[in-house]
Amino acid sequence: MTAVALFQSLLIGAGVAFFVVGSIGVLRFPDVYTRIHALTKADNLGLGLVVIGLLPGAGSVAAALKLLLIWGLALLASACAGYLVARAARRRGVEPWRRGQPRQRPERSGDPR
Amino acid sequence: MKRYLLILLAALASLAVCAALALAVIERPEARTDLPRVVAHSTEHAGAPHPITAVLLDFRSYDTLLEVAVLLVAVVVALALREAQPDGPDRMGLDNPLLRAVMSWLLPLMVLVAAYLLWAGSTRPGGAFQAAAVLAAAGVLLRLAGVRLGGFAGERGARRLRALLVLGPAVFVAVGAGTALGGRAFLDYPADWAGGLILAIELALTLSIALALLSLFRLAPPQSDVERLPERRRRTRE
Amino acid sequence: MSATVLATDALYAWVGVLLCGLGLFGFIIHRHLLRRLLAFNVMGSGSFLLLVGLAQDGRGIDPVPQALVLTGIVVAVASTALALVIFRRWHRVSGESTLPEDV
Amino acid sequence: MDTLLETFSLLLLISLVLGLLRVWKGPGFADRMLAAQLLGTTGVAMLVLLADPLGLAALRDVALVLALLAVLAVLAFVARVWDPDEQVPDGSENPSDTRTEAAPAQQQRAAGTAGRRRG
Amino acid sequence: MSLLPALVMLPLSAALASTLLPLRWRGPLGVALAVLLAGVACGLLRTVVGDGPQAHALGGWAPPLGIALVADGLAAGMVVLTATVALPCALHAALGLRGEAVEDGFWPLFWFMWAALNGIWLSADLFNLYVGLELLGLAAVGLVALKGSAGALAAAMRYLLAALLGSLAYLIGVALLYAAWGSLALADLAGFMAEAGVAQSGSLTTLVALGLMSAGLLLKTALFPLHGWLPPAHGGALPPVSALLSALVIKASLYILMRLWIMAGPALTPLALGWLLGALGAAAVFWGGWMALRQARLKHLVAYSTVAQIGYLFLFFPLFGVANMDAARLAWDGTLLMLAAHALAKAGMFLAAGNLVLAVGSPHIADLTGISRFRPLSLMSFGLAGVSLMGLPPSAGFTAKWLLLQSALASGQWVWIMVLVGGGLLSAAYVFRVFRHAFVEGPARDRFASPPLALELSALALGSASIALGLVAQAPLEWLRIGSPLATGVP
Amino acid sequence: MSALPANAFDLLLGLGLIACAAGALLSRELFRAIVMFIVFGLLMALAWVRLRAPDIALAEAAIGAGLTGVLLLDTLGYLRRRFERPRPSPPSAPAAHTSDKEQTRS
Amino acid sequence: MSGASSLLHALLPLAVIATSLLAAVGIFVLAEHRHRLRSSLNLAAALAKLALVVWMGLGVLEGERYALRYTLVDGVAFVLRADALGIMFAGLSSVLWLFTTIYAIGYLENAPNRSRFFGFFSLCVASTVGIALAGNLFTFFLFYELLTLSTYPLVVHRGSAKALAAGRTYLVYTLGGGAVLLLGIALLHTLAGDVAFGAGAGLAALEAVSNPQLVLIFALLVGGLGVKAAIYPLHGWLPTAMVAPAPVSALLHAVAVVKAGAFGIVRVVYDVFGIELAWQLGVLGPLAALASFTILYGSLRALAQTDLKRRLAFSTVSQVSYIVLGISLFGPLGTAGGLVHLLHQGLMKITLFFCAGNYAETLGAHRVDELDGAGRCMPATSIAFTIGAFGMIGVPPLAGFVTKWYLGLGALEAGMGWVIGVLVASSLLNAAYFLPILHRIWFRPQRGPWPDERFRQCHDTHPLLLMPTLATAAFSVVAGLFASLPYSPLYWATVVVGREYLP
Repeated sequence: MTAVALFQSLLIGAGVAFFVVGSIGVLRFPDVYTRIHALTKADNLGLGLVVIGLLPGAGSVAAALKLLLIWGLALLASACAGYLVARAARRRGVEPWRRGQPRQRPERSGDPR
Repeated sequence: MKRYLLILLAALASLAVCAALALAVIERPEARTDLPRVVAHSTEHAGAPHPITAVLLDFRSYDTLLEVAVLLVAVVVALALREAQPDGPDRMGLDNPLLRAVMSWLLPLMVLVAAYLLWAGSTRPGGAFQAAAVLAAAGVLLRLAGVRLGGFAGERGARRLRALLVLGPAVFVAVGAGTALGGRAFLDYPADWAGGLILAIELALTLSIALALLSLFRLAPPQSDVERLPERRRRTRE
Repeated sequence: MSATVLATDALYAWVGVLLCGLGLFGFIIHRHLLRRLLAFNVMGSGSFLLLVGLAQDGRGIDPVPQALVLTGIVVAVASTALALVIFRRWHRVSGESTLPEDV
Repeated sequence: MDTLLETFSLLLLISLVLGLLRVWKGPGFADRMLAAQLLGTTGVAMLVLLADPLGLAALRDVALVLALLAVLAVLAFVARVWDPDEQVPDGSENPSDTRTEAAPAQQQRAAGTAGRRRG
Repeated sequence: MSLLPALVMLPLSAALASTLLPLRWRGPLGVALAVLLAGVACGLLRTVVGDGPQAHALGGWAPPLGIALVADGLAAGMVVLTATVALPCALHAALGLRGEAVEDGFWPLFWFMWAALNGIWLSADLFNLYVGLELLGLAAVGLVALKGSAGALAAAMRYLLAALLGSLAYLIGVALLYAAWGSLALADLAGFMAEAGVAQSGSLTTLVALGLMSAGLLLKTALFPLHGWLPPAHGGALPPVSALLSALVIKASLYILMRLWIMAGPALTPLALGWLLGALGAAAVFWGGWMALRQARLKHLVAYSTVAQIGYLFLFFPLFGVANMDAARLAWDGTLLMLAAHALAKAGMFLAAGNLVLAVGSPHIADLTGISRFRPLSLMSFGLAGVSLMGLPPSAGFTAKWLLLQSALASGQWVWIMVLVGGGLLSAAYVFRVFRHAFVEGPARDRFASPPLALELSALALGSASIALGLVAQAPLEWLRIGSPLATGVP
Repeated sequence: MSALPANAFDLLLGLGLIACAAGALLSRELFRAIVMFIVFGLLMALAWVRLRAPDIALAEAAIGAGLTGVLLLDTLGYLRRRFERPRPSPPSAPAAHTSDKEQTRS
Repeated sequence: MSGASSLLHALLPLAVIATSLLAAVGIFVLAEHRHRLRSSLNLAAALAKLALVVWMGLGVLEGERYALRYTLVDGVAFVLRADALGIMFAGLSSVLWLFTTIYAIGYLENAPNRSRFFGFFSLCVASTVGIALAGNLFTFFLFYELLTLSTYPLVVHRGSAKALAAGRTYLVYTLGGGAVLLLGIALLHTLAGDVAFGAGAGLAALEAVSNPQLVLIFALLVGGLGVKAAIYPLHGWLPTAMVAPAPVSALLHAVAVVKAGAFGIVRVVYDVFGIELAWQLGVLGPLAALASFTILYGSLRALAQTDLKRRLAFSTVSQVSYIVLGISLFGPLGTAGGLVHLLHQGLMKITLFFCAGNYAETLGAHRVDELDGAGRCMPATSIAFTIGAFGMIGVPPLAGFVTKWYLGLGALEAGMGWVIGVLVASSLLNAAYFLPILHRIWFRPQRGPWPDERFRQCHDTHPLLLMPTLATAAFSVVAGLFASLPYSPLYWATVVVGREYLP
């Protein structure tokens, strides 16, 4: 394995790790606001590292640009999503979690008829 | 009790279907034709080098035409129902400065990507439908962000919308009729023209499909067309 | 290819079989129209997987079923959208999300 | 290299399935939606990773489209299902689904203990 | 230039045009184009009768790569039947829906439906048939939903679910068949299957596929236990829509089923599947008749009558499958004549029922009191159609029933005789139930709305056609055999 | 190109597909069902990739994960907005209901 | 035979049917208030039909052949053919239709729904003539069912609850019968193909067919036809159908429906099976027994009726079975008796129904006991009634006597002497239910005012009602008196027998 390849695999590995960590975070964190954190970290960093790791093997400039574009879009999307959800949650009066509260509340069915 | 019976019935039915399918999958024989090879061989003579596009718009173009018709049927019904009984005034969507900023990036990109997919379609994966879906997504995004698609509002807008909706299949049929009148089989493109014709059809289809998908979204096209039919009496039957 | 190893295509064909069964199950047990539409879509996806998976198993890429599935997806989307349009209208005039049972 | 990438994508798939659990568990609407968003990005990463090993350059296009449309679902969710400016007719602020979350909040407010907020 | 693509493309273009055109032009355009299309249909029939079966490879690509349109006698006959039924319906709609809010959606959907029907009759490709089925189903659902009332929407939704499930089952079958044989062209498949014979491997896959496809098509045809969606949809729609749905749309899936059955021929012969379908048909005859007898609303009575009449058509399957050549020929003739008779009669009956309902201003049969004096023409059309449905001479329904009876006797399948005879009596019971109310000379209202004469005439034309066909059935039946397996000698 | 043998990735993806489908179909809560379905669309796109059908994957990504999800969510919101009323105050529900109807007719 | 002539020969039977068919269409199209035009159309059609039938009848006597054949579907043909028997029945229908039409025009003056009535009336006669001229079983069945359809609106014409109930009963019986008949015909068709009438005992050639199968077919056919012929126990519809207007009753009882049934049985026994084969199968004995039982049963029931039309209805049940009885007697004389009764009973019974209608219309008298002294008020009608009644009883030299005489001879010829007992008993019963009526009409004083008097002074009734009544009465006298002359009903019957059954 060449140095570049090693470098690539390290970067990609780190990115994947971020994703795994993000997933675990989403799973473990107690409320909406904290989960948004986990999500955005995974998105931005994880995908970013993966993309950077793949850049040397992209083959052409166009492909590399496309990869970067994907990352940019993902950044944009996750930022936007995080912002929108957090804002909505605030406006609806969803209170942030504080230490000592139960982490997950019992589930209620909210189906419309 | 009735519920459990229903579940039992459903389970039995789905098990039966699964079992039958499983048997069919296991027992299936070798196919007698090698269609992929035929396709690969014929793609050279088709209007598009990408085999799937060749199948969709050349070998089985008739299927594609009917498929667009299916989409159009759904749209016609949606428009008819919407006009006969308009949705009540509904909130337009989420108007938010950050969202606007994001959209000012996203929308041009979406149009660009759609164009790219359309262009790429003849040589590599992509094509009219995928491009149209991205375009439609752009429209939906606009609507969700509270932008009125003013071009399709009012009576003239509605007519414009319909004209664009019909454009794709109309071009398709027109090309077919042209080839037929030229003494060839229906939709049998002349060899020199095949690529161009396919591209033209795809272009028109993209517009129409995108608008069709957008029209199926509840708030689009804008529903100010309530006043569109002033001269028509609204009788309720039944 | 040895018979003991399941090919990718065959695997997805089997998944398609299961999805068909699952979708049918959901279609029967649910009365809520939105859920029935979900079930229909799941079933549809299953049949698409079956179509491509079976056709390609042991034979390599076959563009014909792939093109058919593309057509099928458009048709499924159109059907789903039409169903949603009618469903919303029905919900509006009746306030119900299910169909009356007495037929 | 290809094997490695495939392994990575398998890891991503595992992480995706983990995220699936959050979609299932909820409990709020927003939790599910966010988890789905994460899954979408994971999917993008997987597509990007798989493009080389499968020899399908078009997967980057798929990833591009996926990333491009990622915001759509969340926006639809926020604008339609979980509208922040929604006026619930009879004054109570939330439809029933979010009452699970709103109810303790209201209690807190009533007790005058609305404190600092995190995030 | 071949007529085959024109038969699909003309209505398709008409659909596109009527989406765009101003409202007031659509009706006249509809009638004019319907006349044109009827002419083209007759032209096709003439060609087929003169020169034998026609084929047209679309795009210049021969199957299995491309799709071919094929017109044998059966397909050409169905095309002509479609035009015959649709033309009066177009007339009825052009005058009856004028100024209604529903007219906006009606014409495009009408034309899409016609395109789909012609597409199905002429298609010789499994997947193309699927797309055609979907186009037909969605257009039909849309037509039902157009009225926009709660009842219409619920009926449309129910219909849509049935249609979707049905076509999905069909699609799965297509997937299996493609996997098993590697082609989608009906002719290829028929050839392969005949070559492979019954015993060869793969027949199980084929059987499962055909079973699923049949189940889906049965659902779409509304054969007895799967008929639940039909009465509300057909009973609740606008009169021309009901007429088209009952006369033609459900026949499309039946037609495909018959094509599959003929295609698979030897693979299915040893099975009792034919008997199963026949038994279901028999149950449909009695159940539909019984339910029709109990309906309070006129159009629902007619709709249940459709459920019953479909049953007769399924006697084709046990009767056609027998080794007895005579019986098979009689079953073929009888079923197709029955199909045509039902199409004409039921369309006429729905149009007449629509006129009666319009005149009375109430959907209930009990409110028909005294109508015989005021709208004799509509009642007469109803009666003429009823004669054909009851299978009384000299109607096409009778001739068809006679042929089926002969077939049942020739093949020694006595059970179906009771079905044919008993079903006829049951239909007489519900048809005359309408007349009983119409003939009451009670304290009836003196004021009835009067529909335009053309509405009554379009119903009368269809009703009379269902009678007249019985008298001139000989030549059409010969045409229908062109290119059929009967022509080659092996059923 | 001959068929590749299925590996752990395919197996897990298949399981994920089935789990998502089951989640979409068996979930008691409608919203969860819909989100599950959106994820199902995403996994379908991956499955098409594994079947070497990038065209379908593209379409599935745009439709399954994009537009269908939006359509379903929109419909869900429509249902909730129109008729979902807090349960403690039943009298208000019929009143709102009739006013809706009147709006329809006007 | 030249081409034009042969074409004419083919079209003539069709023309006979078309006269009333076209009249029906014309009447349906006419507006309700155009009664003058409608009446003219009706009469013109009736006269035209009569003329055509007479023309054809003379031709048939001279040995001309009139036949039309049109293939409906493979193996099934629509055949019209004029033979002596068919002409006989067609002639009866045409003559009586003329009179009934005149009568109906008078009877329904100012009544509602006349357009519908006369339309179906014409359709009804068209189908009757079709039955008469049918050249094979299939064609026969076609018109037979058409007759059912066209008579239903006539039966329910009044639109009252009673009429509708009667219509329902009528349908249940006749459609049921039709279904049985269809079954029999279909079965026969698979065995023997298209059985043409007059081909000379077509089934006798069928060696391979087992007897039980033939007996079954015979039972199905006769069972199906027996409904319309009102053979016990299938007669239930006939008395209830009496709620219909008098001309309809006259038509149903005298000409169209019951006669169609009886005529059908004649066709089945002679033309389909052939009398020899029927005799060999042993089906004639049971048929004779059934007919005899029906004769007695109908007479007994008639005795118990107080309503005049119901009494006449049961009398019809009894009388029609004379025809069946005559057919089932193995021999030319019995056959002649049966056939001639087809005509005689028609003439007599239509007279009686016209009279009953006159009484009801003029005096409002429906029940027997309301007729006291009617003879003084309506002498002409009453004379006609008397003639009809005596004819029914079989008083010589009236028409009914001729019938019974031939039947008696036929019974002796066939060696079935017990039939004579039946004839005598039935005649006594006839007398028992007709003579009291005559007694009331002529010898009882009027019991107070009539229930519903139409005309102020007693000078009988409306001429349009009276004229046909007297005409048919006169015909029945003439038929009896001059039975031995050429062209009399008996002459025709013997021609038929001589020509077609005793070669």
